[in-house]
Amino acid sequence: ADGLKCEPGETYIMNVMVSGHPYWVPVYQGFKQAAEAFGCKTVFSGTPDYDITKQIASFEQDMVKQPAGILLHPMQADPFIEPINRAIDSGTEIVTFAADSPKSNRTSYITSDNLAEAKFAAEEIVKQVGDSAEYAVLENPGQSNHDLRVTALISYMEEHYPNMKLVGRQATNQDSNAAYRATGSILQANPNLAALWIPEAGSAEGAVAAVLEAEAKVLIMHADVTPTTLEHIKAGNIHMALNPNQGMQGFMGFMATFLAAHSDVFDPFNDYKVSGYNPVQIPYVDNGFAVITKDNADSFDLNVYMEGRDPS
Amino acid sequence: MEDAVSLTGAPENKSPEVSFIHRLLRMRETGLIAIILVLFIVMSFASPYFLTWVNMRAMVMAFAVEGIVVVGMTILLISGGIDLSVGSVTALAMVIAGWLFLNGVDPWVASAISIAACTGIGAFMGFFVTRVGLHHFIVSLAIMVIARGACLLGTGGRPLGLFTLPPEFKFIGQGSIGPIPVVIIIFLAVVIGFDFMLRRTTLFRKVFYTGSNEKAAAYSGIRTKRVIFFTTTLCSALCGVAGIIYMARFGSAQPTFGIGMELNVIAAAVIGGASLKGGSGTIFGAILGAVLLSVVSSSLALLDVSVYWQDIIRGSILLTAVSIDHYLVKKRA
Amino acid sequence: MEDAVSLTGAPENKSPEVSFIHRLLRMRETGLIAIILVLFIVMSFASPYFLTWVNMRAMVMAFAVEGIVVVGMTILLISGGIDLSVGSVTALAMVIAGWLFLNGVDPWVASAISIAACTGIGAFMGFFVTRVGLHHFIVSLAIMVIARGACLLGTGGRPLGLFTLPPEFKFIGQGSIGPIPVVIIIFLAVVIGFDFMLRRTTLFRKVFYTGSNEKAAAYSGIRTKRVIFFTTTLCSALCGVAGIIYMARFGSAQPTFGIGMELNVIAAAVIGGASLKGGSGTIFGAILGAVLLSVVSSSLALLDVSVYWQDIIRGSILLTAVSIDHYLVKKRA
Amino acid sequence: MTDDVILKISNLSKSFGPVRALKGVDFELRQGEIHALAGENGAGKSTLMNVIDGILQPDSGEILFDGVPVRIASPAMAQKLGVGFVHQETALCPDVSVAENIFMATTNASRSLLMNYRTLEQKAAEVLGELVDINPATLVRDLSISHQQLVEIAKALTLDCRVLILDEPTAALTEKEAQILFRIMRRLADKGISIIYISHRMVEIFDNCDRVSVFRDGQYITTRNVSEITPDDVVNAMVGRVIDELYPRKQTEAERSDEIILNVRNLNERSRFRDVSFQLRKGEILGLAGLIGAGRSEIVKGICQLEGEVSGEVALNGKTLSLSSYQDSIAEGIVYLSEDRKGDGIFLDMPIAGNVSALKPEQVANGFGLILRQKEESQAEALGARLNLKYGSLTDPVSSLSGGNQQKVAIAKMLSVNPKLIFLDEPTRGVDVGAKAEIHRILRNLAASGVGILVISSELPELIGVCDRVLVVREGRISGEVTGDRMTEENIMHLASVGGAQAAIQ
Ligand SMILES: Nc1ncnc2c1ncn2[C@@H]1O[C@H](COP(=O)(O)OP(=O)(O)OP(=O)(O)O)[C@@H](O)[C@H]1O
Ligand SMILES: Nc1ncnc2c1ncn2[C@@H]1O[C@H](COP(=O)(O)OP(=O)(O)OP(=O)(O)O)[C@@H](O)[C@H]1O
Ligand SMILES: [Mg+2]
Ligand SMILES: [Mg+2]
Repeated sequence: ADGLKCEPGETYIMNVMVSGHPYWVPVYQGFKQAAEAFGCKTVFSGTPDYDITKQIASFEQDMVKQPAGILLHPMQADPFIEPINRAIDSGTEIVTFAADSPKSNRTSYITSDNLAEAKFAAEEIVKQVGDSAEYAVLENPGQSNHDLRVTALISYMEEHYPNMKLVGRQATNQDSNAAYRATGSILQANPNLAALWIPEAGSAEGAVAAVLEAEAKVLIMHADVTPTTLEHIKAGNIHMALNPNQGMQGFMGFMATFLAAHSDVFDPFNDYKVSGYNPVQIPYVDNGFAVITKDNADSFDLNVYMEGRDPS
Repeated sequence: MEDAVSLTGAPENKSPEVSFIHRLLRMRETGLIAIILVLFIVMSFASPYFLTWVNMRAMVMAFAVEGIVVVGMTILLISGGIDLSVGSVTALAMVIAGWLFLNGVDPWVASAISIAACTGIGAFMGFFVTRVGLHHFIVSLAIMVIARGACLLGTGGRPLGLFTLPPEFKFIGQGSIGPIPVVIIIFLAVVIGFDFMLRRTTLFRKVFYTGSNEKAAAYSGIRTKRVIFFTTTLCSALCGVAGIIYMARFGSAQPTFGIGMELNVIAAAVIGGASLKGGSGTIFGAILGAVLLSVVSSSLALLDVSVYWQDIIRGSILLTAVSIDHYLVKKRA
Repeated sequence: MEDAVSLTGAPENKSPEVSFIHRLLRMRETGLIAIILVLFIVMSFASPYFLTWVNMRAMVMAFAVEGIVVVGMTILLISGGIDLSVGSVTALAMVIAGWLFLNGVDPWVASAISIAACTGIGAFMGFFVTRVGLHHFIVSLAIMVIARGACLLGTGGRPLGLFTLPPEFKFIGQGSIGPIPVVIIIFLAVVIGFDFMLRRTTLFRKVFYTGSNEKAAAYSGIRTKRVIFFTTTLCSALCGVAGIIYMARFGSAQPTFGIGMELNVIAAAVIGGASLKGGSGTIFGAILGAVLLSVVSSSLALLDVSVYWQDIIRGSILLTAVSIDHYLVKKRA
Repeated sequence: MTDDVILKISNLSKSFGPVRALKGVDFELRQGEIHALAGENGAGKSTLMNVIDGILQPDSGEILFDGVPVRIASPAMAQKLGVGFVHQETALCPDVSVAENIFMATTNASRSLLMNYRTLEQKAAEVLGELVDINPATLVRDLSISHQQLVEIAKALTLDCRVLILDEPTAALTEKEAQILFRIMRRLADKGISIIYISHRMVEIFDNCDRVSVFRDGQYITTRNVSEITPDDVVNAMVGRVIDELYPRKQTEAERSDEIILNVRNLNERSRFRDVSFQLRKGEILGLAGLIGAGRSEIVKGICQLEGEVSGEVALNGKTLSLSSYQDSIAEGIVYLSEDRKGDGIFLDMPIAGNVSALKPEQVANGFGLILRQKEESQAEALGARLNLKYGSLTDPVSSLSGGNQQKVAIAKMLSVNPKLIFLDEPTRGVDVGAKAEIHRILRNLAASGVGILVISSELPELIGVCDRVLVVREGRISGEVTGDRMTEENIMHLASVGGAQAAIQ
């Protein structure tokens, strides 16, 4: 090969579940930007459904096309072990992002540090409402990154601020209407509620509507962002959002995949030749997160960002 | 196995001796009302916040908009149909109106266009059901997928922020007239209006006839296909209305809104006595069904029951309540 | 409006002149087969990868396990029932078996217990339907919620990693005999076995009688409640089997598995000619319905169609295919 | 009656796939006449009526209304032309009240926006009043099949029609209601309304109609004035031969046995019947007579545990039975043929062969419980041939058969097992004369071979013709018994309506 450059037709695929979700859009932009820099082709693939068998099928169909590498968001860790290993055996390098399959042979994992997010959120809440107040969380049981954001925040509070009282914990599963309902009830039961932590933006939209309606003074913090929550941040209804650096996730995702596919440029001091694994192993990359407040909200308008860019 | 026979959809026996109380007891809905009352009493002991005005208001707000869809679904069920696309179509209503608004159309005009579009979707389904002869289930399933796709396409998968909606428009979703939220007023108007029409107007009686025995209705000269076309269209149109109100409430249009709504809505109607085979059901009962589901959810949240137990308890209460209701209905028969 | 009458569940006219071809043409499923064939031909031109062995394998693997649930659902539909809980119960099967395994139970024993538990859930639903007299829809909706709650409770919402499952157990989910994956072999065995039984055995004939006219069946001396109890239980038991295979295939138990599966499964059966009113349907047809859905999804993914268009195209193809099939069935009748 | 032709049909054909139901038929209806249609089961009578009512579209041919060619696209259009139709199979909405059912067409056509239930029920009560005493507010699903038939008739009577079609309206009615109906028909005819009357009962045709048209195998045969011909002529035209013997020979004195097959003692059901005791002897055919709603069906269903909570003693062949379900009853060899063929007698969507085998699919299966298609079909074929069943293919759904042929399928189902005791509730409902005679002969042979036969029928001539002994039921009690010479319509009617136990004629 001619240094770090793609052969004509060399293709990299990004495979996700619920592929219509806006979260992937900036990630894929980062992926594409990196790919263009190296003259590589990219494809966005996956399944529109929340269905692991369908995602595996789409992943296997990606494999049929013999791409150089796949940046994969595995819906579940273990079910992907065997497909990932099979892909690598057939010459397609795999890197995971935002969710991992640690027991597989994927070469890298790019993600936000959910623990760091949770810790940051906890500190911010305490800074705003003091260290002896009531707070509540909405959650989405079953989705690992959302779970982690919630459980980590709760245990951080327990450990460092024992006077912070968790008074409500409702599953709203990214459904704004469910969140509207649940928040309404939490507010009824806890007139002294001071803060609300929400691990994703869909529920935040419903929660803020309920808080506004009840005219309660509750500090709302959430992860991710949507145009609506952005507006609420600008208007001061939502205090702050923590948004994973999606562009970096995609960009680094591509880099890791590309490097794995072009590992021939790298001859490290270790046993990779005899053991037969890819020499470009990057166990973990933190893509970081951005803190969105009233002041910087304007930079996070996805619609503005996407203007003039091709989504696919 | 047989579905409960709804008596209230039909005129009551009005012989003079039959007192009001007696009639109340004979009503299909009495059992449900009793069950809901029991839940209320239990809850008012369990939580001091339950019986507050604010909580009641919040509880009604939580199901009011969906309640409008329940009305449409009940009427459709009575005519013998079913609609799985309600969630997607409601979301699409938000997306269409939101998109138009962001592209400079006046929000009221945008809403009207959006409701018209949903009505069109209903008509499209009605066409496939009545002219092509497919089953409601499969047609509305396809439309459910297509409408969701259209939501994605119209938004690029990203929720549309509609923060700039004028306040007089947001008023329909967020405002109050006196102490009563506008949403609840709209909801009550829809419910009372359609309940009345369904019981009393010749037009809606045909819906019962068609659902009860399509052939018999056709033999009596009723254009049953038109009736089914009408109920199918009406249900989608009401989804459109609900979508607009949601948009005004949340100030956004979410392409993923309403996933799974269809089961909730159908469940409410069925709990309230509607038969999936058509021919019976009442708006009043269906709304009671929605109230029951909502009270249970709210109560669990209010009592801060562990998330991991909530579903189990919710399902069990549902099963118990429906069994008791069924027992009461059967006993009275 | 009327559902197509399935003729293949019953014996064909076998006067000697009626050739094999003629019989094939008269079969309910011929239209579907033709539609699927057309899709295959179009796809093999559209994508060089389509007709590869790996792609075919991936496509079959994508619906094989769900296909086992489709079998149970079809039989239940024929008897006049419906089951919304299939997705949750399948997930629960994974969770129970996984939890037991992690607590030291032999995986085969754990699987047996788990399947037994699912069968028990089916029996529980059967009880509410046949003894209490509730409708399948509402009972299975409640169980859907309860079983999902039980999944969350049993796992704390996190998938159970079962990497340590012994290889001979994983074999049923991941192994192959020759070039054919074990999953596909199991799937074919279930499909062929039940298809044969449904067409030929007196036991399953009673399922048709019951679904076709429950009262007439009772008047023919069939214990219809037992039949319905049986089909309800069987469907859940097959969910249990599917759950175990999924567990072996994925090496994990996922509490959120199978959300929305019910619609897919029912759609497959209905596309394949099963009537939601009971009394008609075939396993073969239902599996063809599943194949159709799966081929469409796979094709869109393979062609790199924009996700924003995928749903729209998928829904449209579904609607078109069902309309064509309906037209063909009607024309032959 | 005038000679003005109001409806004229010429050269009309209609096929269902390979089945040619109507082959170029002609038909003429004059104003104010009562015009009977006769023909074997499957001759095409109902099909022709469905064409006139716009339910079916003809393949070819012409319909002239008042001399003007019309295309009747729907029942709604037929209604506008003034056609009223009482269907062979009741078509009512089970979930709504009797009153609403009766005025469904009126409601549909009405310009008023709101329902007026009070007037609706009052008017319904008026219409019903003449026919039967039913509360107009009851839901139709709670009515017995014969009451439903009356509602169906009442429904047609409210129409402001010029042509009234009655397709076997009396099949489920007893003499009393039938007579009322005939009176009403005559009154309408006198007002100038034309009536098409379909029946397999020659007596009715000859007593009440002006002209009769005969159809055979989808072909029009002839139209004659009733006064000019005899029932035998009609039957001859229908079947193509004379049926010499309408009823089989009865049991002779010598054949009479004292052996008791069924012994029922003090049977009670909370609300439906009381103190029912009777015996069925070997070799005899026992009849149950009574007015609509007298409780005949209830008693029989009670015995075989199909309905109600019954107390009392039932003994079969000397052995006291303790039945707790209909399955037990079948296991003992007791079967019941339902009066409601569409509701609980047949599986409309299932193939003919599958219907016939439904009572005991094991019979057509091998040792492993596998149904043998060949065996199943030959069973249906054999029984079908015996009952003169007309069908295209044994794999066709029963819904494609004519009403009478559906009834034959229901009977074939009963005969397919070899029961010890058969209860037949209106067994020949809608069955043509030829097949009826055949069914009677089969019943007689079964009785002679030791099978217990109990027949419920609303057609008194049939009971009298077939049974050796008739029990009369009135208001849930057995009010008497008639045998031999005493078995006359008058005696039975007397016991059924006014006579008490003391009036028993023994
Ligand atoms: N829907 C249908 N599909 C197929 N064949 C049909 C259908 N309806 C009627 N037929 C056939 O048409 C022929 C005429 O039937 P029709 O019902 O008119 O007879 P009918 O004279 O009314 O007999 P009956 O005295 O038994 O009521 C029969 O051979 C019947 O099998
Ligand atoms: N499901 C039911 N619920 C309540 N009462 C019923 C029910 N079915 C029948 N009855 C009543 O039981 C009585 C006996 O009815 P049954 O059908 O046995 O009469 P029958 O003598 O067979 O007359 P026919 O069958 O001609 O109407 C009637 O008064 C009838 O209204
Ligand atoms: Mg007929
Ligand atoms: Mg009777």
